[in-house]
Amino acid sequence: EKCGHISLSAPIVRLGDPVTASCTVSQSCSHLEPEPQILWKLGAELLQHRGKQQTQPDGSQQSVITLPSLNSTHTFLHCYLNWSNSLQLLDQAELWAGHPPAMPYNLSCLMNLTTNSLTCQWEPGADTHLPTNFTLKSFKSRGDCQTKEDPIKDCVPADGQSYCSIPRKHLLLYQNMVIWVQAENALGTSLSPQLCLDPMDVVKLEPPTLSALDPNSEVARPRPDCLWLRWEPWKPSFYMNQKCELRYRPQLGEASWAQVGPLPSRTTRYELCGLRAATAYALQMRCIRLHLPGDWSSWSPSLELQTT
Amino acid sequence: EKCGHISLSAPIVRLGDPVTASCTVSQSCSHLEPEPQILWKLGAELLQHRGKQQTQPDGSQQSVITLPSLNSTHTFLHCYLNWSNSLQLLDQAELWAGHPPAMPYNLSCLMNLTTNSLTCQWEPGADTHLPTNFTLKSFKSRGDCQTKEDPIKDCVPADGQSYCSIPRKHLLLYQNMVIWVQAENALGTSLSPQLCLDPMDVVKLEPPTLSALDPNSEVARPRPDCLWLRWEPWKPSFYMNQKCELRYRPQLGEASWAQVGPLPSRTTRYELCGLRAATAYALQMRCIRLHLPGDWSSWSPSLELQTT
Amino acid sequence: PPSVSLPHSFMLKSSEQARRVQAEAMVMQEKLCATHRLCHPEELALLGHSLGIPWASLRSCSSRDLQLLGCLRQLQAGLMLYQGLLQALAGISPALSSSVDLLRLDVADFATTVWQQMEDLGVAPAAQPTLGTVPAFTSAFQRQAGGVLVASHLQDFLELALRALRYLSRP
Repeated sequence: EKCGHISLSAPIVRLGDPVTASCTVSQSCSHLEPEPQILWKLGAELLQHRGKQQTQPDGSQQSVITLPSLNSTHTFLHCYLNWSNSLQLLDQAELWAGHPPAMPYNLSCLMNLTTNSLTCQWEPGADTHLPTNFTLKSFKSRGDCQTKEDPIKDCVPADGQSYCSIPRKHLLLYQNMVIWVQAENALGTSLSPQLCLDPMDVVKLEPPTLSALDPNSEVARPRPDCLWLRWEPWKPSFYMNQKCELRYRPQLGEASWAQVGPLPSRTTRYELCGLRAATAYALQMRCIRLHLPGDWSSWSPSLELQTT
Repeated sequence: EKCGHISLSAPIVRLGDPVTASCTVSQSCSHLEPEPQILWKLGAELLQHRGKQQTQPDGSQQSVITLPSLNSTHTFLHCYLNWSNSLQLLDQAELWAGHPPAMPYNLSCLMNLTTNSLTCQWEPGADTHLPTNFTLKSFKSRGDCQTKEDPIKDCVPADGQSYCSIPRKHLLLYQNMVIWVQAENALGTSLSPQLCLDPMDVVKLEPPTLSALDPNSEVARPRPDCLWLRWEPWKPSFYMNQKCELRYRPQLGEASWAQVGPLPSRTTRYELCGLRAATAYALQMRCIRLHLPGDWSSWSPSLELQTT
Repeated sequence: PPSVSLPHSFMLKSSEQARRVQAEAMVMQEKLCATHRLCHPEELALLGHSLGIPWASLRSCSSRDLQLLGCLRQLQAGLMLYQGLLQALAGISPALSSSVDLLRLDVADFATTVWQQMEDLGVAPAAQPTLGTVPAFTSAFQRQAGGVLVASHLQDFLELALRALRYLSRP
């Protein structure tokens, strides 16, 4: 039989809400004291004369206390017995206060063609001060996502992280799926707005690879205002029809970029003319999926070439 | 029923040893050919006229071949049927050649007081060219390791590594244990010499922490040829009685170290005198377990102090 | 038995072992204070009494009335008792479990050291004492409060043991 036992109206409440607690001290522990007195501490603070103490039918002593407004997010409530002039701790309870989860927002996803997984990230919203679990939920769908087909296994991010990767085996490529984030803690649950997307429409496309061509092997007498180069798309996206843009500018000075496009996503020989002779140029390229949804890749690292 | 099937005298042999193989071609596959001819390839090399071919009682064709000396550590033996003038591959077998494991040597162990695990490392010996498993084996013992008490769970190192850590829960501290390494591959097993040690006698001791004392708070008129410092042992080894040595030398120039010792392992105030005035000194300290077996810690990082 | 004396190596090793266990018990107590705000063992006397937490005596080790064999037996039996108590604290709380496990292993190893020394001296009782009956802690708070009491009393127990070992080590 427990010497002392605290029971709470709720161990977790909203910040500022009241908490009611009772501490019951068994007769086996209180009988040594003629007039057993139960005392309460919240954190380190002794709560003077705040508990209503009564003897229960079974002879045990019970003190009931109400904390009008719990303002610290995590604290301890201690129940003491004044026992031959020494405070004896009989039980303690952990109290949490916080907020129900805010609605996660800014949910966005990218399909990684190297790992073949769909990584989604989101903003968790304001801190709830409580342990809050985020889960990336999704189900396969069709058309414009009005119908729910097979559910997809929940994706649980590592502790404290706001992104999660759905592995290839759970994805149905080239079909729409519905994705959202659920946030849950002891005070409630909230859902982010839903996304309706085909993983292949949110591919994280990497830029193509630019490489120089030896002018002499290209033409007999290379023109001083031209450069020869070739490029090919990022290997994992070879099968995707893409269009690209080339931009270039002298390396020195602050000239703005000149741009050429649309260009095919691969060519073994490209001649860029109209340039200044004997000048070092920086060239960059980016690509985007053709005819189908997708985002531009970032610009490639600069290829530095010198006109003759 | 298999079209063709190779069986080997042994898939793994010592480097340079012979290998005998037979290839049996079922009638269902060979009957299309009036005179079915079985051919062998070792790696990419066609073995001309090396197999003795016979018709078996059940009508199948069998060719037996002996490779006098297998000299590559890993190769493939292919069995072909010459089928209407095209070589048809019916079966292939992987052949390995190598050496039985050499005896692991230079086994040594260190007890880590932070992780509380015993890490042992060894030299694996010459490459056997074969998948070889190393296992750190041990058992609890007493006295001078003549008796075998409880066995300890095998410690299997990560692939390719020559060290393994026995976790605390498998260790019996302050008692001797017997430790050795077993190397095993398809061609045999070999054992390292055994060690008999108490984990606490092979502690990896870290150096103490040296810190400066403010001369003015120590003495009214600090002598120009003295420095004041204090030190305390490495925290995880607090409970170990240790003795220490202090060494010091001017930071500039190539003076050799002067040394003081033995010193207690902790002191709140130490006065080092007989130094040159107005000189920057580098001080280092190391410690060793007192009265019980152990190795010197490395020297601590330098504490740089300036005489006035 | 003829006058029995303890080998010097046993004195050195068991003293170091006692200090090691003492240091770990202190770490456990500090963690219980930091994590669960249970920082005053004196406030838990009544609870300890109501839980029926047994305490080990080292009466034969007190310098006033030191009996070597009795002291060894009480030291070994006490260590077994604390090993049992620490085992009963399993699941005390995630923050504490590694400390309690390490402490339990070190207490068990120290008990083995003492027991093997008694065997080597030929004074070990026929059967090794068992872990003994220990209270069943029925709540996280009881385990944590019990942990404070066990850690605190184990340090006092080892202080007495160290004093006896120092006393026995005198030439």
